[in-house]
Amino acid sequence: MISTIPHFVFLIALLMLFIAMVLVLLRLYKGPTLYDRVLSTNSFGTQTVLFIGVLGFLCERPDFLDIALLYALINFVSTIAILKFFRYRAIGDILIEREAKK
Amino acid sequence: MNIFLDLLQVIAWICIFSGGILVIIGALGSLRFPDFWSRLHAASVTDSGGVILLLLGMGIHSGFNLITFKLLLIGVFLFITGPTSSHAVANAAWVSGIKPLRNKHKKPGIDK
Amino acid sequence: MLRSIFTAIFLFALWYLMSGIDKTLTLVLGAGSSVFAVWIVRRMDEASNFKCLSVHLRPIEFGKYIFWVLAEIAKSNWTVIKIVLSPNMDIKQKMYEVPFTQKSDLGQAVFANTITLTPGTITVEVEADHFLVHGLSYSFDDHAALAEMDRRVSKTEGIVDL
Amino acid sequence: MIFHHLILRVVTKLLVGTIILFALYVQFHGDFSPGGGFQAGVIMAVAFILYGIVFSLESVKKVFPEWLVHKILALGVLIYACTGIATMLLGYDFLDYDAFAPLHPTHGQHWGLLAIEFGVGVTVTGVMVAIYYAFAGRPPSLPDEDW
Repeated sequence: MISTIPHFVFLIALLMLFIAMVLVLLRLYKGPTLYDRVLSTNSFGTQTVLFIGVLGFLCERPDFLDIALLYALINFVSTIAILKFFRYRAIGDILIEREAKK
Repeated sequence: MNIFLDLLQVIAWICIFSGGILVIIGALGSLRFPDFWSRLHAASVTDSGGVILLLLGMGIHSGFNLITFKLLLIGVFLFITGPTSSHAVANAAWVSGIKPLRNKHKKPGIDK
Repeated sequence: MLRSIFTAIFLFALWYLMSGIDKTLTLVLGAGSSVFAVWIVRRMDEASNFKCLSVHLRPIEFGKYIFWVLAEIAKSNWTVIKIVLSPNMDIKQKMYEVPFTQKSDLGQAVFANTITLTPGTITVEVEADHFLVHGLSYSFDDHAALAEMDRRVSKTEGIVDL
Repeated sequence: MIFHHLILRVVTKLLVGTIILFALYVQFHGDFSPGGGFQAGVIMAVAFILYGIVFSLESVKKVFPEWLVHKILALGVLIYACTGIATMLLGYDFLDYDAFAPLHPTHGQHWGLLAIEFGVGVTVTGVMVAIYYAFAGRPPSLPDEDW
């Protein structure tokens, strides 16, 4: 009896994380500015890390924690890369406008 | 001894449950808040409180072994990178000229 | 040199705790990997114009600081949660400047990241002698709380110099 | 100009060594836990890409020069092929790892897999860093200090 409770608790935690991910995706869809979208992508990544960890405990395969660590790493680097890329693009647009004026 | 271990398990379940609730509250806040700058704070609830409670719960549940160390490593990693990436988002938004709302009854939007 | 040796030992300990396998081959590979990582990091230090990160931290003070930060995080989480769940969200946003007294780059980064980690305040910009901080529910006490945090971070900076 | 991106630079300096170690950990534990050459190569490349994004492209090119990237890219395939040819020279089929330890086939499999995974990891690192250089090497419209 008592051994089925952890299963249940992890299942509930997965469900909660899933609801939170859906809410954040709604913000990603609605977000008026680019930075709202980057922010919600970032917190979606954090929730995915937690999701993978809980899933590993639910399946009794703690090896999943390596994948969670990898995902956290890629999430951080991709956020920085997206921000830098969009900074460049904005400047590129201004350059294109200048060339159009010529 | 056995009762003590059972008590630890119950604490672990409470931690995981409340961590899940904190993550939902963070996501709800990022959906409800009126403008970008306040949404940043809602996302940081997930980054700090939710991460601590969920990882603590999983760590207590697994007992003390190498898995606990890996969870600690994930926690430290998220604690270093989470604030850094939200600082990067805030800094990029500030440089590109998104200003906070002065009046809370104003419609949300971008002040250019 | 001492710094490289300490970094290599730290990385090897990390390797051992992550793998937990006692076979000779794995341990040799781990030692080789940590030496390789230290070599790459040294090359990176030499290649950039931002030189070596100087580490001035007192380990015991830093441990105490972490526990204090955890308590702060709990308190400020509660504040933000109340704002999220209240029907009319009582937001008083304000940008304000917070001076810092840390001398090393690492200390300043620790202070800035701690400000961001506690929900309710976010470091937006780093200037020459102050941070620009955005607060969610601003009150006049925030200045005192952040000055307290600044004092505690400065206390963790110390003599250990690698 | 250090203070504008102070936090990013300090955090990158702190993390890069750990990321490289994590890449090598995933590389050499391919047979105990999920992972292997492909993931390890990507993580290793991520360390260089993070350094290149936060600092400048010139400094990452000083650490990992462009000619070395192309050499390393071919070296991985060479390691892979040489493992296969070595098994053939020992009188077995192509990539039949039993050749390395005929008395202990399990050990032979272990050594062979380690060599193959190493080749794959080296090639993937080279390809990822080469793609990053090709994308980032376009003429910049803004000096690197201003973003």
